[in-house]
Amino acid sequence: MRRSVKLWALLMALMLIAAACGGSDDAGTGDGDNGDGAAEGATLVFGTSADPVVLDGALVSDGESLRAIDQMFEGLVTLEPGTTEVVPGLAEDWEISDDGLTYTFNLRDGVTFHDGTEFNADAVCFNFERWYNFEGTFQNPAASYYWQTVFGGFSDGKTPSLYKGCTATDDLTAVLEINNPSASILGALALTSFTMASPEALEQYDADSGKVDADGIFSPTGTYATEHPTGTGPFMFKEWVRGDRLTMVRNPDYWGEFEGNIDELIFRPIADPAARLQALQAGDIQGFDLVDPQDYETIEGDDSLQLLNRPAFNVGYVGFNQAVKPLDNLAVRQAIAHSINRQEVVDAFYAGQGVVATQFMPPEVVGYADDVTTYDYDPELAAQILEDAGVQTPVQIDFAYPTDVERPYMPDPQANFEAMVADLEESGLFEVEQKNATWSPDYLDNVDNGRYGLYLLGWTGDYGDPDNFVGTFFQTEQPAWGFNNQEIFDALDAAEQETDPTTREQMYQEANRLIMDFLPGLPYVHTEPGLAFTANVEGYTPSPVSLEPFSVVTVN
Amino acid sequence: MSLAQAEAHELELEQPAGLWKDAVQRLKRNPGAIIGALLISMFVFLALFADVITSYGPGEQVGSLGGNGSPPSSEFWFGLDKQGRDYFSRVVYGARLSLLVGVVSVSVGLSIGLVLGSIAGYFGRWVDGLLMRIIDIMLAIPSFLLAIGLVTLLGRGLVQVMIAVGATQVPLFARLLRGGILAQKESDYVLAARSLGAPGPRLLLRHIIPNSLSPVIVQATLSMATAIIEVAALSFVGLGPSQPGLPEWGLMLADSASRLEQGLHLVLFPGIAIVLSTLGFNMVGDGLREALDPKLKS
Amino acid sequence: MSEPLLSVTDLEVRFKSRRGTIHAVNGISFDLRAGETLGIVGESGCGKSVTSLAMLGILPRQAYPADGSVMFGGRDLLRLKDQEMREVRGKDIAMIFQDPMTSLNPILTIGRQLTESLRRHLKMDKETAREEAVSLLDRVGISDAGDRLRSYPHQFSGGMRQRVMIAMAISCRPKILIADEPTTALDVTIQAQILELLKRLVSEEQMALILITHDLGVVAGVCDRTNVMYAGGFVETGATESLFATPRHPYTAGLLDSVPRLDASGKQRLVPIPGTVKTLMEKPTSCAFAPRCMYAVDESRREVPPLREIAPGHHVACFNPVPESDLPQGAITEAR
Amino acid sequence: MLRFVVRRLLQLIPILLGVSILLFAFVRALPGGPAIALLGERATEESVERIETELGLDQPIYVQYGRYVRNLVQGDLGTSTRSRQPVLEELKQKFPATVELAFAAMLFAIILGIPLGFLAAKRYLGFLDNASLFVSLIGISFPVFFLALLLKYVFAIKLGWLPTVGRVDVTRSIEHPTNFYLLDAVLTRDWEGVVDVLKHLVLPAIALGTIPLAIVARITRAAVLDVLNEDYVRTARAKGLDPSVVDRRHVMRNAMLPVVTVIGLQTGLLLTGAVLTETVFAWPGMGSWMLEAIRFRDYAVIQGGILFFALLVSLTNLAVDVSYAYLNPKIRLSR
Repeated sequence: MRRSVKLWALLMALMLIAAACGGSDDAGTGDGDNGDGAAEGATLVFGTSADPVVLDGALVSDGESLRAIDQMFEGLVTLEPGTTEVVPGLAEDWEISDDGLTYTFNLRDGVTFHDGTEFNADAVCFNFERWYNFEGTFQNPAASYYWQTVFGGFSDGKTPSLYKGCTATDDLTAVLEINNPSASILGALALTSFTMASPEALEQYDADSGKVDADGIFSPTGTYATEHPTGTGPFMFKEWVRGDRLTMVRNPDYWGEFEGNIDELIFRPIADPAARLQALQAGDIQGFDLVDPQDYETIEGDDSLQLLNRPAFNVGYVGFNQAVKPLDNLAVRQAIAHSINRQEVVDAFYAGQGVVATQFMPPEVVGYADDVTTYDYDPELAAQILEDAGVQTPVQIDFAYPTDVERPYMPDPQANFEAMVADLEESGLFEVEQKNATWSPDYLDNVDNGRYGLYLLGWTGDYGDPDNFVGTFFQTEQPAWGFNNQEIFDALDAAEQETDPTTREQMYQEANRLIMDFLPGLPYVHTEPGLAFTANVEGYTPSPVSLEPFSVVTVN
Repeated sequence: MSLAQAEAHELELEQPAGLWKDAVQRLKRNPGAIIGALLISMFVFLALFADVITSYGPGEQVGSLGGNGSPPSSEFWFGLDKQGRDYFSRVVYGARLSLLVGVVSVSVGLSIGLVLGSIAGYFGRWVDGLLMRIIDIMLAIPSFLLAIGLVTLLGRGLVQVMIAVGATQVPLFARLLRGGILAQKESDYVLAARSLGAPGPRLLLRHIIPNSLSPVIVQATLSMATAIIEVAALSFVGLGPSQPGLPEWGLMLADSASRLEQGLHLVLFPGIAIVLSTLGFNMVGDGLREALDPKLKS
Repeated sequence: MSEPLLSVTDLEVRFKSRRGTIHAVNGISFDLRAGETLGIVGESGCGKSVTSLAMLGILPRQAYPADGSVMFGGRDLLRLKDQEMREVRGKDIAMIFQDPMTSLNPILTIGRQLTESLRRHLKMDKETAREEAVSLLDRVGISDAGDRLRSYPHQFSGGMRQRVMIAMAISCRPKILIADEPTTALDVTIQAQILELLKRLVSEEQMALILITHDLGVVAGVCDRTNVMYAGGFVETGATESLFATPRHPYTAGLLDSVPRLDASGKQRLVPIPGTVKTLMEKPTSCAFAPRCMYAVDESRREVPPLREIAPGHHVACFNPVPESDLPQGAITEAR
Repeated sequence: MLRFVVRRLLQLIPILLGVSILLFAFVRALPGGPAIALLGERATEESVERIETELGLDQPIYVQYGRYVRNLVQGDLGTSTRSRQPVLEELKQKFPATVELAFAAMLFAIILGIPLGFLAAKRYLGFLDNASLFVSLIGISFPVFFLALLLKYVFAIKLGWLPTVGRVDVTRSIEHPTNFYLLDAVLTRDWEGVVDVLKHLVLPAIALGTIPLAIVARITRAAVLDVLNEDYVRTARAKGLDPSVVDRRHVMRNAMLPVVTVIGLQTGLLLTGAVLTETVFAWPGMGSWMLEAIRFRDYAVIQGGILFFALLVSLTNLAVDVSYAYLNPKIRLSR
């Protein structure tokens, strides 16, 4: 310790000066060297809520992985930006056979993967066959969730599969055959899970290999999904340092136009929402998703920032578990619906970005019925209903909400919960036993096993199809809802099979009316989830299903 | 004849005071301890008379919902939070909660620690070895992770959180007491008492434990400070007590963390409350340590 | 008689404490000539150590030299700036302390601590300093000095550590050596060896030695002259033989009576001096020993007795010195 | 000395085994499981069972523990259910981040703490002494996360001098031979990178280092006060050595002994603070990783991560004892 006290102080001063002077250059390090004006070759840093799991579309279902894959991969079909309307992607056009069992796709010519290999019908069938032949942990629902939701089983035949086969009749024509008709196949193919990967890269970096440890636990070992994702998209993979950043660069020989000026796109995980907002304010990032509605006012008030909203594509609802007495009594359910002031909750905690829901689907989705029964806030009517039904008041009910979770349809569960409980108890008709648990895994576990009477939950659609909403909730008997209503089950089954669009829409509208009369739960909000950007970012088009390419974005 | 000798010389001249009398005397002369005691009594006062001091309940919605609450005003000294509740009363009721948490968790840690420590210290041999290994294991895991683990295990009710925080203090108290007992066991007066046939357990309870208590008391005061911070920290990472609308400082701070820009007061007031209450306990703890330290030079 | 090497006049030292100022040394004066050995003896707490520390200017933080002068080499050490004083300390005046167990730095090698003053004062380079250190250790009687340099203090016995302390002190050939209770912490056999070593070195180097102790036996064996100190002041000074033979101050006599005499015949009753030294919160205005002294007279309680010469080279500060007749077995009867 | 180290390492084994058993039991006792955590709203009865069989969670508990220990011994900490990465791979990323932050915090605490403590002791009971005592008391009472928030708000958001998040500016690509970014930047002579990493380190290190700073200052003050009263310091002054030599060679070297012990213990406690600091500064370290793992019931990560934490804490304690023995010849030569 050969230093006199003076030396200690000197060393410390040096360190601080180095740090401080380093900061003198432009504080916002994000936009790097190019200064103002729609300069060429911009860099955009986007704050994500977490690291992607892996960069292989077929093996993920979490939002952050899908966002990254959307930038680097494309499917046969895609959605019109900002809508859920299916438009041509890598397939210029397609024909569907009369019996709805064969889909013929005519592919775009001259498209290459990032590794230079050619995109053709063989590549399309290679991808489909790959998904169909998944085994081991790849069949795990957390991985190939969408294949199982859309196509059902795999080649091992454990569960029946919609997928029959894929043949490349010629270089640019791929024919897909399915075992029975399904109207939602086309919409589903726009999903990120069905984007096309380069067969060459899949094999070279052994995307499907894995090791099985002594107890049969299979874990993937290939480096395709972590270091060499190769698609046809506008951006190419450059580098991924887990926990730090995922860097993608512009694909020089992209087949489509590349309207934006982003050369380097960086996703940086910032788990804490507060830290994300502060990073944006300080200019360390230029945008982030999942904005807490409480911050809408802040962002709109700050002219160096801008707030964009996704069209509503979710529903927040109060679930009624009819297995729990007295929720099996329709009158009680109706009284509850009339005793909750949904408008006040939406106004208070959704900062004007939410609209009161009338049914279990957002308006944009086909099959939305304008004339479903509605339940306006009217405590006297609720009292009347209970009295007519001869129900003793106050009715004992239990009501639960999840802690430490934020969902677009429920940014602050505790705030919603407290307001709703206040409404119920003020009406004098109900005595509420308050319950809560940590979102994952306890709360969801309790809901799925029907341990709660009333509970706060919701759903964000995956693709623009009514089956993905009401189908998922009410097509089969589930402990969470605790009811067995064959009329609803049959209506939804029939609607799903119907291929003619207009009849299909009417059938879903009828189903919605049926559901809202039966009132298995109380939908209360559709939100337009918010994204925040710095003011110099233009062209970002929010989409209901969060399919938002950065290739159209310009940074000035 | 250094000053210390002179001082000690004089102290002896005044009639010899007992350890406690002497300690109190020293405490009175220690400005830090006095300030600390004032801070603590302020918070105890706030906690006891919260309902009298504040004109609104902590959960009572007085202002408009939503937005970022409103800044401090003449009517609401600390302003309103985003649920439109009077922030001043929430901070005051927060004092009641923090002191409660502090007291309960320290007594949990203290009692379990005392039991473990005295068993280990008194019986020794393999009992001591085993217990000390368990303590080593608990100390090997960073205390905050231990607390997080326990809260996740026991659930996030207020009682469970207090037990979890208390449990992280157990190794500290166990080791302190064991050390005290081992030191006392060899001391002459114990050997003398034992040679006169005094039964072990009575000896342990009447003499050994009371005499090894002073370091434990110092640690208890300091642990009050750690407990308050630890609960606030648990709330900050979203694992604090989860009753809806609970006026817990850490939670209040965490909720407004992202709205520093406009809701700075929503972060400052609970934060400063935590600092002051912890400071109080730390100061008194320091004062006690100096006052009770027998060999202290002037 | 040569010019005095060191002359201390009216030295006063006080301590700042919470209860006010403690007057540790209240005006003492003495001279020291080259080669001379002066003993300063007195009970603990009488201010003898403080005097030595004041002379070297290394008083503890709360103490300060309030008055008087310490003339050495034509300069008053008390008025020197610290930088100048450091040239004197360890070079011209060196000091040895009481407890060898704690007076050496536990984590530095003996060699390192030995060569420190050599390199500081005599600007020796590492090598020569090492050789000098080896020869110093030989001179103080430590065998195979060569590899002893690399060992640490805790590997040495008390006696050997004191020898190292002495080697350190004399390393720069100081003119004056102050030894503050050098043998108190050692057991008797080692004490004699250390004292012998000190006497030999003092004569070889022609150094002046101030030996501070409460042990009359040590003073008798080593010192040419002795000053007896009580409550911050000298009560009796003079040649050691005459002081021991004819102690004229009641306190000196009392001290001698409380020491077992080898030559005493038959049963010998040791008579302790009643009472204890009172801490002085202000400058004494009367004879400090009066409350414990059976020879005390009214004057003793009103004025501070000055040092008067009552025999050639033998001074005493007492209004009613012990008469010749009572010596040496002057029994002091029980306190009345 | 070697025998001492080996004996201490052997002692570690039962402790770490004990920790691993405790962790295994703790993880299995946690309510819910990884399956639901992964699937969220999409979980259904069979999908949960499917995942649990995949992960072998349906096998009897002793079989699971047998597998866990067998893998552990081979250095296989299992795979994270959330990121599907082997835990060891993620550890290579996360561990250096936390250690680099902890090291910077400790350096900050030492560089300021020791001189502060030393000056306070030299001006004992003076103004500086009382002031430093009071400031260090406040330092100890300041919750890490509150300080982190304030620092970030003032220096990063309001003044914009320093970055708010992360370990390095994203647009800068630094090669990562060791994942200790500061070291990497220095190794690859990327001086701009060094400044950038330093800029990212300053605020989190100060937030995390304030409590250790307060403690180091107090311990240094107490230690220096003790040493100043020692006889050998008086001997040194009696030798006429310059005050700076006396302070450095005699006072500080002896005062460092207790200070080193405290620094060692503090490093263990730093890991606790890291969890909080990492959340506020989005620092991709072990702290935030553990938090997520517990929330997602990522068994392998919880077990591997906390076990690694325990190993780290035990090794720091061992390093403290070794350095104490090295610094103090009495102990060094007596082993």
